[in-house]
Amino acid sequence: MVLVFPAIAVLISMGIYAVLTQKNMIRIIIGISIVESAIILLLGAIAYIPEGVAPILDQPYDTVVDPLPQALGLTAVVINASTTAIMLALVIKLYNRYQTLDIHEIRKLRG
Amino acid sequence: MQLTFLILIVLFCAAISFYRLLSGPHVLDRIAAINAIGIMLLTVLVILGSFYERALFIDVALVYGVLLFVDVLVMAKYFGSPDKTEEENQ
Amino acid sequence: MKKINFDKVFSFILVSLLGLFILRVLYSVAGEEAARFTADHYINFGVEETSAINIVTAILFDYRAFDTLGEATVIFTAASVVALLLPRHEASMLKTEFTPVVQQSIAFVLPFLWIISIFLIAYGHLSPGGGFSGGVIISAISILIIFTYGYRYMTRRFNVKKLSLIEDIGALAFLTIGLAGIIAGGTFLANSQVGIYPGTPGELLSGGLMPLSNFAVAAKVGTGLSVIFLSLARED
Amino acid sequence: MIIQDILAGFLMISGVIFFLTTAIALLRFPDFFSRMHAASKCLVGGGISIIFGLIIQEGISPLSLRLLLLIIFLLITTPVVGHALTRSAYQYGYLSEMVQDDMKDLKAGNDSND
Repeated sequence: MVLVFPAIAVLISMGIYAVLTQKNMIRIIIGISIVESAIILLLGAIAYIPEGVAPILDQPYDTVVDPLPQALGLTAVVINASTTAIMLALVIKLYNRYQTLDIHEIRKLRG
Repeated sequence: MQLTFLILIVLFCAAISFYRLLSGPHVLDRIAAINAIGIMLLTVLVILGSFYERALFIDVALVYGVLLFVDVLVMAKYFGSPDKTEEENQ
Repeated sequence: MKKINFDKVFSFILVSLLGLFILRVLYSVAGEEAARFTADHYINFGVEETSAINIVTAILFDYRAFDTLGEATVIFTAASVVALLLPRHEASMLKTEFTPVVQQSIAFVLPFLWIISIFLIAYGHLSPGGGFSGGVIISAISILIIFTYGYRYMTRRFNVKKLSLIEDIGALAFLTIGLAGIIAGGTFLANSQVGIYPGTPGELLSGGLMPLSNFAVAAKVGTGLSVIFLSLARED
Repeated sequence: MIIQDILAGFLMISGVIFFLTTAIALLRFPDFFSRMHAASKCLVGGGISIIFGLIIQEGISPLSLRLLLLIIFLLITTPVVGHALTRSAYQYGYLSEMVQDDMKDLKAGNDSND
Protein backbone atom coordinates (compact mmCIF):
# COMPACT_ATOMS: atom_id res chain seq x y z
CA MET A 1 0.00 0.00 0.00
CA VAL A 2 2.72 2.46 0.98
CA LEU A 3 4.99 1.23 -1.80
CA VAL A 4 2.53 2.07 -4.59
CA PHE A 5 2.67 5.84 -4.08
CA PRO A 6 6.37 6.32 -5.02
CA ALA A 7 5.70 4.31 -8.18
CA ILE A 8 2.80 6.62 -9.06
CA ALA A 9 4.89 9.75 -8.39
CA VAL A 10 7.79 8.40 -10.48
CA LEU A 11 5.46 7.48 -13.37
CA ILE A 12 3.78 10.90 -13.43
CA SER A 13 7.18 12.63 -13.28
CA MET A 14 8.53 10.44 -16.09
CA GLY A 15 5.56 11.19 -18.31
CA ILE A 16 5.80 14.95 -17.76
CA TYR A 17 9.58 14.85 -18.31
CA ALA A 18 9.00 13.11 -21.64
CA VAL A 19 6.44 15.74 -22.62
CA LEU A 20 8.84 18.56 -21.69
CA THR A 21 12.05 17.35 -23.30
CA GLN A 22 11.24 15.14 -26.29
CA LYS A 23 11.04 16.55 -29.79
CA ASN A 24 9.33 13.67 -31.57
CA MET A 25 5.55 13.99 -31.38
CA ILE A 26 4.97 10.25 -31.03
CA ARG A 27 7.18 10.26 -27.92
CA ILE A 28 5.17 13.14 -26.46
CA ILE A 29 2.00 11.07 -26.95
CA ILE A 30 3.70 8.14 -25.22
CA GLY A 31 4.50 10.46 -22.29
CA ILE A 32 0.87 11.56 -22.01
CA SER A 33 -0.20 7.88 -22.06
CA ILE A 34 2.23 7.14 -19.20
CA VAL A 35 0.63 9.91 -17.10
CA GLU A 36 -2.84 8.54 -17.81
CA SER A 37 -1.79 5.00 -16.84
CA ALA A 38 -0.32 6.37 -13.60
CA ILE A 39 -3.65 8.01 -12.82
CA ILE A 40 -5.49 4.72 -13.38
CA LEU A 41 -3.00 3.07 -10.99
CA LEU A 42 -3.71 5.85 -8.47
CA LEU A 43 -7.45 5.15 -8.67
CA GLY A 44 -6.79 1.48 -7.99
CA ALA A 45 -4.49 2.28 -5.06
CA ILE A 46 -6.93 4.69 -3.42
CA ALA A 47 -9.71 2.10 -3.55
CA TYR A 48 -7.64 -0.51 -1.73
CA ILE A 49 -8.37 -1.43 1.87
CA PRO A 50 -6.07 -3.79 3.79
CA GLU A 51 -7.31 -7.40 3.43
CA GLY A 52 -10.15 -6.33 1.16
CA VAL A 53 -11.41 -8.58 -1.62
CA ALA A 54 -12.49 -7.68 -5.13
CA PRO A 55 -16.04 -6.24 -5.26
CA ILE A 56 -17.69 -9.31 -6.78
CA LEU A 57 -19.85 -10.65 -3.99
CA ASP A 58 -20.64 -14.24 -4.91
CA GLN A 59 -20.66 -14.96 -1.16
CA PRO A 60 -20.73 -12.56 1.81
CA TYR A 61 -17.31 -11.14 2.61
CA ASP A 62 -16.19 -9.07 5.58
CA THR A 63 -14.10 -6.34 3.98
CA VAL A 64 -14.58 -5.33 0.36
CA VAL A 65 -12.53 -2.71 -1.48
CA ASP A 66 -14.21 0.50 -2.60
CA PRO A 67 -15.98 -0.17 -5.94
CA LEU A 68 -16.51 3.49 -6.82
CA PRO A 69 -12.94 4.44 -7.93
CA GLN A 70 -12.80 1.24 -9.95
CA ALA A 71 -15.86 2.28 -11.95
CA LEU A 72 -14.19 5.67 -12.39
CA GLY A 73 -11.05 3.87 -13.62
CA LEU A 74 -13.07 2.16 -16.34
CA THR A 75 -14.23 5.59 -17.50
CA ALA A 76 -10.61 6.79 -17.42
CA VAL A 77 -9.48 3.90 -19.62
CA VAL A 78 -12.13 4.69 -22.23
CA ILE A 79 -11.27 8.39 -22.32
CA ASN A 80 -7.55 7.53 -22.45
CA ALA A 81 -8.09 5.44 -25.58
CA SER A 82 -10.23 8.12 -27.25
CA THR A 83 -7.80 10.98 -26.61
CA THR A 84 -4.84 8.89 -27.78
CA ALA A 85 -6.65 8.07 -31.03
CA ILE A 86 -7.47 11.73 -31.68
CA MET A 87 -3.88 12.81 -30.93
CA LEU A 88 -2.51 10.18 -33.33
CA ALA A 89 -4.90 11.34 -36.06
CA LEU A 90 -3.71 14.93 -35.59
CA VAL A 91 -0.08 13.76 -35.80
CA ILE A 92 -0.82 12.01 -39.10
CA LYS A 93 -2.37 15.23 -40.44
CA LEU A 94 0.66 17.27 -39.31
CA TYR A 95 3.07 14.78 -40.87
CA ASN A 96 1.25 14.95 -44.19
CA ARG A 97 1.42 18.72 -44.16
CA TYR A 98 5.03 19.31 -43.01
CA GLN A 99 6.72 15.93 -43.75
CA THR A 100 8.36 15.89 -40.32
CA LEU A 101 7.62 14.68 -36.81
CA ASP A 102 9.92 17.18 -35.08
CA ILE A 103 7.88 19.66 -33.12
CA HIS A 104 10.49 22.46 -33.34
CA GLU A 105 10.54 22.28 -37.13
CA ILE A 106 6.79 22.69 -37.21
CA ARG A 107 7.03 25.77 -35.00
CA LYS A 108 9.69 27.28 -37.28
CA LEU A 109 7.58 26.80 -40.38
CA ARG A 110 4.69 28.76 -38.92
CA GLY A 111 5.87 32.29 -39.64
CA MET B 1 3.15 -21.18 1.74
CA GLN B 2 4.50 -23.08 -1.27
CA LEU B 3 2.42 -20.98 -3.62
CA THR B 4 3.94 -17.80 -2.14
CA PHE B 5 7.38 -19.23 -2.78
CA LEU B 6 6.37 -20.09 -6.36
CA ILE B 7 5.14 -16.53 -6.98
CA LEU B 8 8.39 -15.10 -5.61
CA ILE B 9 10.53 -17.26 -7.91
CA VAL B 10 8.44 -16.38 -10.98
CA LEU B 11 8.69 -12.67 -10.11
CA PHE B 12 12.46 -13.10 -9.75
CA CYS B 13 12.58 -14.56 -13.29
CA ALA B 14 10.56 -11.58 -14.54
CA ALA B 15 13.02 -9.24 -12.84
CA ILE B 16 15.94 -10.93 -14.61
CA SER B 17 14.14 -10.62 -17.94
CA PHE B 18 13.55 -6.94 -17.21
CA TYR B 19 17.28 -6.36 -17.69
CA ARG B 20 16.94 -7.36 -21.35
CA LEU B 21 14.01 -4.95 -21.67
CA LEU B 22 16.14 -2.07 -20.37
CA SER B 23 19.36 -2.80 -22.25
CA GLY B 24 18.29 -4.56 -25.42
CA PRO B 25 20.53 -3.51 -28.28
CA HIS B 26 17.56 -3.63 -30.63
CA VAL B 27 13.80 -3.09 -30.49
CA LEU B 28 13.08 -6.73 -31.23
CA ASP B 29 15.09 -7.81 -28.16
CA ARG B 30 12.88 -5.59 -26.06
CA ILE B 31 9.74 -7.07 -27.63
CA ALA B 32 10.93 -10.59 -26.84
CA ALA B 33 11.55 -9.52 -23.24
CA ILE B 34 8.05 -7.98 -23.08
CA ASN B 35 6.57 -11.29 -24.26
CA ALA B 36 8.48 -13.25 -21.63
CA ILE B 37 7.56 -10.86 -18.79
CA GLY B 38 3.91 -10.85 -19.90
CA ILE B 39 3.60 -14.61 -19.79
CA MET B 40 5.33 -14.75 -16.38
CA LEU B 41 2.92 -12.17 -14.95
CA LEU B 42 -0.01 -14.08 -16.47
CA THR B 43 1.20 -17.15 -14.60
CA VAL B 44 1.35 -15.08 -11.40
CA LEU B 45 -2.28 -14.04 -11.95
CA VAL B 46 -3.28 -17.67 -12.43
CA ILE B 47 -1.45 -18.76 -9.26
CA LEU B 48 -3.17 -15.96 -7.31
CA GLY B 49 -6.57 -17.05 -8.65
CA SER B 50 -5.92 -20.60 -7.50
CA PHE B 51 -4.62 -19.33 -4.15
CA TYR B 52 -7.73 -17.28 -3.33
CA GLU B 53 -10.03 -19.98 -4.80
CA ARG B 54 -11.79 -17.39 -6.98
CA ALA B 55 -12.38 -18.27 -10.61
CA LEU B 56 -12.72 -14.64 -11.63
CA PHE B 57 -8.97 -14.02 -11.70
CA ILE B 58 -8.74 -16.61 -14.49
CA ASP B 59 -11.07 -14.49 -16.66
CA VAL B 60 -8.77 -11.52 -16.13
CA ALA B 61 -5.80 -13.71 -17.06
CA LEU B 62 -7.55 -14.84 -20.27
CA VAL B 63 -8.22 -11.26 -21.36
CA TYR B 64 -4.65 -10.30 -20.44
CA GLY B 65 -3.33 -13.15 -22.57
CA VAL B 66 -5.45 -12.09 -25.56
CA LEU B 67 -4.29 -8.48 -25.33
CA LEU B 68 -0.64 -9.56 -24.91
CA PHE B 69 -0.89 -11.74 -28.02
CA VAL B 70 -2.39 -8.94 -30.11
CA ASP B 71 0.15 -6.40 -28.81
CA VAL B 72 3.24 -8.48 -29.53
CA LEU B 73 1.97 -9.55 -32.96
CA VAL B 74 1.24 -5.94 -33.97
CA MET B 75 4.66 -4.81 -32.76
CA ALA B 76 6.34 -7.70 -34.64
CA LYS B 77 4.58 -6.57 -37.80
CA TYR B 78 5.31 -2.89 -37.31
CA PHE B 79 9.04 -3.28 -36.63
CA GLY B 80 9.48 -5.88 -39.35
CA SER B 81 11.04 -3.59 -41.94
CA PRO B 82 13.81 -1.03 -41.50
CA ASP B 83 12.59 2.53 -41.28
CA LYS B 84 14.91 5.46 -42.01
CA THR B 85 13.31 8.01 -39.68
CA GLU B 86 13.43 5.63 -36.74
CA GLU B 87 17.22 5.30 -36.93
CA GLU B 88 17.83 9.00 -37.51
CA ASN B 89 15.97 9.90 -34.34
CA GLN B 90 18.08 7.56 -32.26
CA MET C 1 33.21 17.09 -23.69
CA LYS C 2 29.53 17.20 -24.34
CA LYS C 3 27.68 20.42 -24.04
CA ILE C 4 25.22 20.45 -21.16
CA ASN C 5 21.64 20.83 -22.30
CA PHE C 6 20.19 23.37 -19.86
CA ASP C 7 16.63 22.68 -20.97
CA LYS C 8 16.90 19.04 -19.90
CA VAL C 9 18.55 19.86 -16.56
CA PHE C 10 15.94 22.51 -15.79
CA SER C 11 13.05 20.19 -16.65
CA PHE C 12 14.62 17.39 -14.62
CA ILE C 13 14.77 19.62 -11.52
CA LEU C 14 11.23 20.84 -12.12
CA VAL C 15 9.90 17.32 -12.59
CA SER C 16 11.67 16.04 -9.47
CA LEU C 17 10.08 18.81 -7.39
CA LEU C 18 6.71 17.94 -8.89
CA GLY C 19 7.23 14.26 -8.02
CA LEU C 20 8.09 15.09 -4.41
CA PHE C 21 5.01 17.31 -4.17
CA ILE C 22 2.77 14.55 -5.58
CA LEU C 23 4.27 12.06 -3.11
CA ARG C 24 3.61 14.41 -0.18
CA VAL C 25 0.00 14.94 -1.26
CA LEU C 26 -0.58 11.21 -1.75
CA TYR C 27 0.76 10.31 1.70
CA SER C 28 -1.38 12.98 3.34
CA VAL C 29 -4.44 11.65 1.47
CA ALA C 30 -3.68 8.08 2.57
CA GLY C 31 -3.28 9.07 6.21
CA GLU C 32 -6.80 10.15 7.00
CA GLU C 33 -9.64 7.70 7.48
CA ALA C 34 -12.43 9.04 5.34
CA ALA C 35 -15.99 7.91 5.89
CA ARG C 36 -17.21 5.98 2.86
CA PHE C 37 -20.96 6.41 2.94
CA THR C 38 -21.68 5.70 -0.74
CA ALA C 39 -19.24 2.80 -0.93
CA ASP C 40 -20.72 1.23 2.23
CA HIS C 41 -24.20 1.57 0.79
CA TYR C 42 -23.13 -0.05 -2.51
CA ILE C 43 -21.35 -2.90 -0.75
CA ASN C 44 -24.06 -3.61 1.82
CA PHE C 45 -27.21 -3.18 -0.28
CA GLY C 46 -25.91 -3.44 -3.86
CA VAL C 47 -26.63 -7.11 -4.43
CA GLU C 48 -30.03 -6.86 -2.77
CA GLU C 49 -31.10 -3.77 -4.72
CA THR C 50 -29.78 -4.50 -8.19
CA SER C 51 -29.41 -8.31 -8.01
CA ALA C 52 -26.07 -8.09 -9.82
CA ILE C 53 -23.08 -9.73 -8.15
CA ASN C 54 -20.45 -7.53 -9.76
CA ILE C 55 -20.78 -4.22 -7.92
CA VAL C 56 -18.73 -2.29 -10.49
CA THR C 57 -21.14 -3.31 -13.24
CA ALA C 58 -24.03 -2.46 -10.92
CA ILE C 59 -22.63 1.05 -10.51
CA LEU C 60 -21.93 1.44 -14.22
CA PHE C 61 -25.25 0.20 -15.57
CA ASP C 62 -27.67 0.81 -12.76
CA TYR C 63 -26.80 3.50 -10.24
CA ARG C 64 -24.94 5.73 -12.68
CA ALA C 65 -26.13 4.53 -16.05
CA PHE C 66 -26.46 8.08 -17.28
CA ASP C 67 -22.69 8.58 -16.87
CA THR C 68 -22.14 5.44 -18.92
CA LEU C 69 -24.23 6.96 -21.68
CA GLY C 70 -21.90 9.96 -21.71
CA GLU C 71 -18.89 7.67 -21.65
CA ALA C 72 -20.17 5.79 -24.68
CA THR C 73 -20.75 9.12 -26.40
CA VAL C 74 -17.04 9.96 -25.92
CA ILE C 75 -16.03 6.90 -27.97
CA PHE C 76 -18.64 7.78 -30.59
CA THR C 77 -17.25 11.32 -30.85
CA ALA C 78 -13.66 10.08 -31.05
CA ALA C 79 -14.52 7.63 -33.85
CA SER C 80 -16.35 10.37 -35.77
CA VAL C 81 -13.48 12.86 -35.36
CA VAL C 82 -10.81 10.35 -36.43
CA ALA C 83 -12.83 9.23 -39.46
CA LEU C 84 -13.43 12.88 -40.36
CA LEU C 85 -9.81 14.01 -39.93
CA LEU C 86 -8.24 11.30 -42.04
CA PRO C 87 -9.56 11.15 -45.59
CA ARG C 88 -9.17 8.03 -47.67
CA HIS C 89 -5.71 6.72 -48.64
CA GLU C 90 -3.61 9.07 -46.56
CA ALA C 91 -1.50 7.06 -44.12
CA SER C 92 0.23 3.83 -44.99
CA MET C 93 1.25 0.78 -43.00
CA LEU C 94 4.64 -0.80 -43.37
CA LYS C 95 4.64 -3.59 -45.88
CA THR C 96 5.79 -6.75 -44.15
CA GLU C 97 3.54 -9.71 -44.63
CA PHE C 98 2.94 -12.54 -42.23
CA THR C 99 3.63 -16.08 -43.33
CA PRO C 100 0.83 -18.64 -43.90
CA VAL C 101 1.75 -20.18 -40.53
CA VAL C 102 0.58 -17.06 -38.72
CA GLN C 103 -2.48 -16.70 -40.94
CA GLN C 104 -3.64 -20.27 -40.33
CA SER C 105 -3.05 -20.00 -36.58
CA ILE C 106 -5.05 -16.79 -36.38
CA ALA C 107 -7.88 -18.39 -38.34
CA PHE C 108 -7.77 -21.03 -35.60
CA VAL C 109 -7.74 -18.46 -32.78
CA LEU C 110 -10.53 -16.16 -34.04
CA PRO C 111 -13.56 -18.34 -33.00
CA PHE C 112 -11.91 -18.69 -29.57
CA LEU C 113 -11.81 -14.90 -29.26
CA TRP C 114 -15.49 -14.63 -30.27
CA ILE C 115 -16.41 -17.10 -27.54
CA ILE C 116 -14.35 -15.18 -24.96
CA SER C 117 -15.93 -11.87 -25.91
CA ILE C 118 -19.50 -13.19 -25.83
CA PHE C 119 -18.80 -14.90 -22.49
CA LEU C 120 -17.46 -11.65 -21.05
CA ILE C 121 -20.46 -9.67 -22.28
CA ALA C 122 -23.14 -12.13 -21.22
CA TYR C 123 -21.63 -12.75 -17.76
CA GLY C 124 -20.84 -9.06 -17.26
CA HIS C 125 -22.97 -8.79 -14.11
CA LEU C 126 -21.59 -12.00 -12.59
CA SER C 127 -17.85 -11.88 -13.25
CA PRO C 128 -15.25 -9.26 -14.18
CA GLY C 129 -15.92 -8.05 -17.66
CA GLY C 130 -18.97 -6.41 -19.07
CA GLY C 131 -19.65 -4.39 -22.15
CA PHE C 132 -16.41 -2.48 -22.24
CA SER C 133 -14.03 -5.45 -21.90
CA GLY C 134 -16.02 -7.52 -24.39
CA GLY C 135 -16.01 -4.63 -26.83
CA VAL C 136 -12.24 -4.32 -26.52
CA ILE C 137 -11.87 -8.02 -27.37
CA ILE C 138 -14.16 -7.56 -30.41
CA SER C 139 -12.00 -4.67 -31.60
CA ALA C 140 -8.91 -6.86 -31.05
CA ILE C 141 -10.49 -9.38 -33.46
CA SER C 142 -10.83 -6.71 -36.13
CA ILE C 143 -7.23 -5.53 -35.51
CA LEU C 144 -6.00 -9.11 -36.00
CA ILE C 145 -7.99 -9.47 -39.23
CA ILE C 146 -6.58 -6.20 -40.62
CA PHE C 147 -3.02 -7.10 -39.70
CA THR C 148 -2.97 -10.65 -40.99
CA TYR C 149 -5.26 -10.74 -43.99
CA GLY C 150 -4.81 -7.13 -45.08
CA TYR C 151 -6.89 -4.00 -45.20
CA ARG C 152 -8.75 -5.01 -48.37
CA TYR C 153 -10.05 -8.28 -46.91
CA MET C 154 -11.42 -6.41 -43.91
CA THR C 155 -13.14 -3.72 -45.97
CA ARG C 156 -14.67 -6.32 -48.29
CA ARG C 157 -16.49 -7.84 -45.32
CA PHE C 158 -16.98 -4.83 -43.06
CA ASN C 159 -16.38 -1.36 -44.38
CA VAL C 160 -16.57 1.79 -42.30
CA LYS C 161 -20.20 2.44 -43.24
CA LYS C 162 -21.36 -0.96 -42.04
CA LEU C 163 -19.41 -0.64 -38.79
CA SER C 164 -20.82 2.84 -38.19
CA LEU C 165 -24.30 1.46 -38.78
CA ILE C 166 -23.74 -1.19 -36.09
CA GLU C 167 -22.42 1.52 -33.76
CA ASP C 168 -25.53 3.64 -34.35
CA ILE C 169 -27.74 0.61 -33.70
CA GLY C 170 -25.91 0.05 -30.41
CA ALA C 171 -26.43 3.67 -29.37
CA LEU C 172 -30.10 3.55 -30.30
CA ALA C 173 -30.54 0.30 -28.39
CA PHE C 174 -28.99 1.86 -25.30
CA LEU C 175 -31.33 4.87 -25.57
CA THR C 176 -34.33 2.57 -26.06
CA ILE C 177 -33.32 0.65 -22.94
CA GLY C 178 -33.27 4.01 -21.17
CA LEU C 179 -36.79 4.75 -22.36
CA ALA C 180 -37.97 1.49 -20.80
CA GLY C 181 -37.26 3.04 -17.40
CA ILE C 182 -39.61 5.92 -18.20
CA ILE C 183 -42.32 3.56 -19.44
CA ALA C 184 -42.12 1.56 -16.23
CA GLY C 185 -42.73 4.71 -14.22
CA GLY C 186 -39.27 5.93 -13.19
CA THR C 187 -36.64 8.27 -14.57
CA PHE C 188 -34.53 7.90 -17.70
CA LEU C 189 -32.34 4.76 -17.53
CA ALA C 190 -33.97 3.67 -14.27
CA ASN C 191 -33.44 -0.03 -13.77
CA SER C 192 -33.77 -1.44 -10.31
CA GLN C 193 -35.64 1.54 -8.81
CA VAL C 194 -38.73 0.55 -10.80
CA GLY C 195 -38.14 -3.19 -10.36
CA ILE C 196 -37.74 -4.52 -13.91
CA TYR C 197 -37.32 -8.29 -13.58
CA PRO C 198 -34.76 -8.47 -10.77
CA GLY C 199 -34.36 -12.25 -10.88
CA THR C 200 -32.29 -14.09 -8.30
CA PRO C 201 -28.72 -12.89 -7.83
CA GLY C 202 -26.17 -15.21 -9.40
CA GLU C 203 -28.25 -16.43 -12.32
CA LEU C 204 -27.56 -15.56 -15.94
CA LEU C 205 -30.91 -13.81 -16.46
CA SER C 206 -30.94 -11.38 -13.59
CA GLY C 207 -30.26 -7.75 -12.92
CA GLY C 208 -33.13 -6.39 -14.95
CA LEU C 209 -31.96 -4.59 -18.08
CA MET C 210 -28.28 -5.05 -17.29
CA PRO C 211 -27.44 -7.85 -19.80
CA LEU C 212 -29.24 -5.97 -22.58
CA SER C 213 -27.37 -2.75 -21.92
CA ASN C 214 -24.12 -4.74 -21.73
CA PHE C 215 -24.73 -6.03 -25.24
CA ALA C 216 -25.61 -2.55 -26.52
CA VAL C 217 -22.48 -0.97 -25.01
CA ALA C 218 -20.31 -3.84 -26.31
CA ALA C 219 -21.59 -3.33 -29.88
CA LYS C 220 -20.88 0.36 -29.53
CA VAL C 221 -17.39 0.08 -28.04
CA GLY C 222 -16.23 -2.75 -30.31
CA THR C 223 -17.30 -1.14 -33.55
CA GLY C 224 -16.18 2.32 -32.39
CA LEU C 225 -12.62 1.16 -31.66
CA SER C 226 -12.64 -0.82 -34.93
CA VAL C 227 -13.59 2.33 -36.86
CA ILE C 228 -10.80 4.25 -35.11
CA PHE C 229 -8.23 1.62 -35.98
CA LEU C 230 -9.51 1.20 -39.54
CA SER C 231 -9.16 4.94 -40.09
CA LEU C 232 -5.67 5.11 -38.56
CA ALA C 233 -4.24 2.15 -40.48
CA ARG C 234 -5.10 2.62 -44.10
CA GLU C 235 -2.95 0.51 -46.37
CA ASP C 236 -2.51 1.42 -49.98
CA MET D 1 -3.76 -37.56 -2.16
CA ILE D 2 0.00 -37.97 -1.72
CA ILE D 3 0.41 -38.93 -5.37
CA GLN D 4 -1.59 -35.87 -6.37
CA ASP D 5 0.61 -33.57 -4.29
CA ILE D 6 3.82 -35.11 -5.57
CA LEU D 7 2.70 -34.83 -9.19
CA ALA D 8 1.57 -31.21 -8.76
CA GLY D 9 4.80 -30.26 -7.00
CA PHE D 10 6.90 -31.94 -9.68
CA LEU D 11 5.06 -30.07 -12.45
CA MET D 12 5.36 -26.73 -10.66
CA ILE D 13 9.07 -27.17 -10.01
CA SER D 14 9.69 -28.11 -13.63
CA GLY D 15 7.72 -25.02 -14.73
CA VAL D 16 9.84 -22.81 -12.49
CA ILE D 17 12.99 -24.37 -13.97
CA PHE D 18 11.68 -23.61 -17.47
CA PHE D 19 11.06 -19.99 -16.48
CA LEU D 20 14.54 -19.69 -14.97
CA THR D 21 15.95 -21.07 -18.23
CA THR D 22 14.06 -18.39 -20.15
CA ALA D 23 15.36 -15.62 -17.91
CA ILE D 24 18.97 -16.81 -18.02
CA ALA D 25 18.78 -17.30 -21.79
CA LEU D 26 17.48 -13.76 -22.25
CA LEU D 27 20.26 -12.49 -20.00
CA ARG D 28 23.27 -14.43 -21.27
CA PHE D 29 22.86 -15.55 -24.90
CA PRO D 30 24.85 -13.55 -27.46
CA ASP D 31 22.44 -12.83 -30.29
CA PHE D 32 18.72 -12.49 -30.97
CA PHE D 33 18.06 -15.82 -32.67
CA SER D 34 19.62 -17.93 -29.95
CA ARG D 35 17.68 -15.93 -27.34
CA MET D 36 14.42 -16.59 -29.14
CA HIS D 37 15.37 -20.23 -29.63
CA ALA D 38 15.55 -20.75 -25.88
CA ALA D 39 12.84 -18.31 -24.83
CA SER D 40 9.99 -19.36 -27.11
CA LYS D 41 10.18 -23.02 -26.15
CA CYS D 42 10.70 -22.52 -22.45
CA LEU D 43 7.90 -19.96 -22.12
CA VAL D 44 5.36 -22.48 -23.44
CA GLY D 45 6.81 -25.21 -21.26
CA GLY D 46 6.91 -23.12 -18.10
CA GLY D 47 3.44 -21.66 -18.34
CA ILE D 48 1.79 -24.93 -19.26
CA SER D 49 3.62 -26.91 -16.55
CA ILE D 50 2.64 -24.51 -13.77
CA ILE D 51 -1.00 -24.29 -14.90
CA PHE D 52 -1.21 -28.08 -15.28
CA GLY D 53 0.19 -28.49 -11.77
CA LEU D 54 -2.50 -26.15 -10.48
CA ILE D 55 -5.16 -28.21 -12.28
CA ILE D 56 -3.92 -31.42 -10.64
CA GLN D 57 -3.88 -29.74 -7.24
CA GLU D 58 -7.38 -28.33 -7.77
CA GLY D 59 -9.26 -31.38 -9.06
CA ILE D 60 -12.30 -31.03 -11.29
CA SER D 61 -14.05 -27.70 -10.79
CA PRO D 62 -15.13 -24.64 -12.85
CA LEU D 63 -11.75 -23.09 -12.06
CA SER D 64 -9.79 -25.98 -13.55
CA LEU D 65 -12.00 -25.90 -16.67
CA ARG D 66 -10.99 -22.29 -17.26
CA LEU D 67 -7.36 -23.20 -16.62
CA LEU D 68 -7.64 -25.86 -19.33
CA LEU D 69 -8.98 -23.20 -21.70
CA LEU D 70 -5.99 -21.01 -20.82
CA ILE D 71 -3.60 -23.89 -21.56
CA ILE D 72 -5.11 -24.38 -25.02
CA PHE D 73 -4.85 -20.66 -25.68
CA LEU D 74 -1.20 -20.48 -24.60
CA LEU D 75 -0.39 -23.59 -26.64
CA ILE D 76 -1.73 -21.95 -29.80
CA THR D 77 -0.55 -18.38 -29.42
CA THR D 78 2.96 -18.44 -27.95
CA PRO D 79 4.67 -20.36 -30.82
CA VAL D 80 2.93 -18.04 -33.29
CA VAL D 81 4.37 -15.01 -31.52
CA GLY D 82 7.87 -16.52 -31.53
CA HIS D 83 7.60 -17.35 -35.22
CA ALA D 84 6.40 -13.86 -36.15
CA LEU D 85 9.10 -12.14 -34.07
CA THR D 86 11.92 -14.21 -35.53
CA ARG D 87 10.59 -13.80 -39.04
CA SER D 88 10.37 -10.03 -38.69
CA ALA D 89 13.92 -9.95 -37.28
CA TYR D 90 15.09 -11.80 -40.39
CA GLN D 91 13.23 -9.40 -42.68
CA TYR D 92 14.62 -6.41 -40.82
CA GLY D 93 18.13 -7.67 -41.43
CA TYR D 94 19.01 -7.90 -37.74
CA LEU D 95 21.26 -10.88 -38.37
CA SER D 96 24.31 -12.31 -36.73
CA GLU D 97 27.07 -14.22 -38.51
CA MET D 98 25.49 -17.19 -40.22
CA VAL D 99 27.15 -20.29 -41.54
CA GLN D 100 24.35 -20.94 -43.98
CA ASP D 101 21.31 -18.89 -44.97
CA ASP D 102 18.58 -21.15 -46.31
CA MET D 103 15.96 -18.44 -46.69
CA LYS D 104 17.92 -16.21 -49.05
CA ASP D 105 16.31 -17.63 -52.22
CA LEU D 106 12.89 -17.54 -50.62
CA LYS D 107 13.26 -13.88 -49.72
CA ALA D 108 14.44 -12.98 -53.22
CA GLY D 109 11.42 -14.80 -54.69
CA ASN D 110 9.09 -12.83 -52.44
CA ASP D 111 10.66 -9.55 -53.48
CA SER D 112 10.34 -10.31 -57.19
CA ASN D 113 6.66 -11.10 -56.75
CA ASP D 114 5.86 -7.70 -55.27
